[in-house]
Amino acid sequence: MIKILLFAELSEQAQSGELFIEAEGKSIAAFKDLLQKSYPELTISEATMIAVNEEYAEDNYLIQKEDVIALIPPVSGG
Amino acid sequence: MIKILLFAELSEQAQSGELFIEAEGKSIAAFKDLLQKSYPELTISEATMIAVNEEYAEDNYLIQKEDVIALIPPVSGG
Amino acid sequence: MENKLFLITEQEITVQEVVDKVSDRNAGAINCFIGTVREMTKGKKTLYLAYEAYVPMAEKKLAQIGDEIKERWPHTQVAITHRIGELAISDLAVVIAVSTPHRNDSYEASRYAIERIKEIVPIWKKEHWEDGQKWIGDQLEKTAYPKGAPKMEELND
Amino acid sequence: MENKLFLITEQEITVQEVVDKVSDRNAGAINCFIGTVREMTKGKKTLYLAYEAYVPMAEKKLAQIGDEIKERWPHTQVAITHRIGELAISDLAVVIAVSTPHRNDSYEASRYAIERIKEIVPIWKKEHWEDGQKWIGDQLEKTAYPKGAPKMEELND
Repeated sequence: MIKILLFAELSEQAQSGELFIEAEGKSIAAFKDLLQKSYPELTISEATMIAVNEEYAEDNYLIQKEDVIALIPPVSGG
Repeated sequence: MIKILLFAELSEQAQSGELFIEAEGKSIAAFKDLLQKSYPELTISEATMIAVNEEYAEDNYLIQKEDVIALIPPVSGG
Repeated sequence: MENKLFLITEQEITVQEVVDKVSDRNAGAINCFIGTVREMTKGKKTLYLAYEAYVPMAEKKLAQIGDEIKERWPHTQVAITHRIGELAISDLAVVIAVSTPHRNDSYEASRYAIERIKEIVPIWKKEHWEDGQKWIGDQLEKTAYPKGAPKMEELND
Repeated sequence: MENKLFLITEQEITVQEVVDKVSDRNAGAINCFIGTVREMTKGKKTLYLAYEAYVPMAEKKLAQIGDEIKERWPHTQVAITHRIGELAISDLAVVIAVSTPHRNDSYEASRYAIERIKEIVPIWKKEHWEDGQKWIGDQLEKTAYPKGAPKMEELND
């Protein structure tokens, strides 16, 4: 199981700051699809970036066993 | 006699922060000429601005009895 | 660890503390940008804000912005502190300090920093108004540059 | 009178003090520009600086710059403190704080202020190097605008 960190709107929608999902070996793109199907209450879009181990990941990155994934909705700091 | 305030390089050249000169009724342009002739040690140029009563004056302004004149060499604050 | 150059904190930010981090004998200019909580936005009254961050990643991304700045404007020092948690009107949300030998660079580098923060740093703002609340997203409404960096002309709109 | 918005002082400048003067519930941004004493300029080592001012006129001219800014950028607050006397390396010579509703204006108004200071405010700097000293003049080497005000494009060189 891969650990998924949620923030802002997404953590409110999931009523939790983290989720666990079976996603090892999946590409980021496939992972986003799977997550959206498993949790339809989450607002996941083109604009939702994925971070792997605190760094933005490309769509074709393949998720590894120990990765920590974070969903990054459009940011609004500053 | 009109009171003339000097700053920076000019006050060092005059060895004083002020001078008095007979200049009532003169234009600023005529006053600059007169001052330069009376005090050849002063560096007075096109770039030397004249302030009357703490405001920059035009060349054709006529100096009044109670005016306080200041020579403003090119500024370098900031 | 409050003397980190790139810091996410729940504490009030002191401007002088951030400025002191970029003090440099060969700096002639320090630009300090402070983002504060504004009460009225387009006629709507904000009561308070809440900021949330993915803290370790946010500090890394702030440091990345510092690296990008040093590459574009050599001999520059950068420090950025962003506050999270609940903020009241007029509270300081972010303080960016940039020291450079010459003043123009300090303005340009500082402006670059705030634009990049709004693009790549995982921090989110929730507005609380009298009649509701909302997580704010995508204020820039433009392309994100998660890995690379935009050109200056892209920042000037 | 240390809470004057436009101040010439012989005391050390505290950044926070100047910033606090422009705090405003409807400001979303404060830009604070700090001019500091740089040690090396074109390979020449400065030991210290001395600033002299025609104090009452200098404060009036700083206030005029504030008025010009408010006319160009509405809903802006401005405070400027300039130090005079002997300053050591890294000392703060000038602090300009500008608060505006939106951030871009804070950068532009601040940059306008520092350029105008170098044009119209009667303050003079004397550099003291290892091998001599000199009153610095006409750093901008361009037209003075004693009464009117330059256009922004004239500031951008």
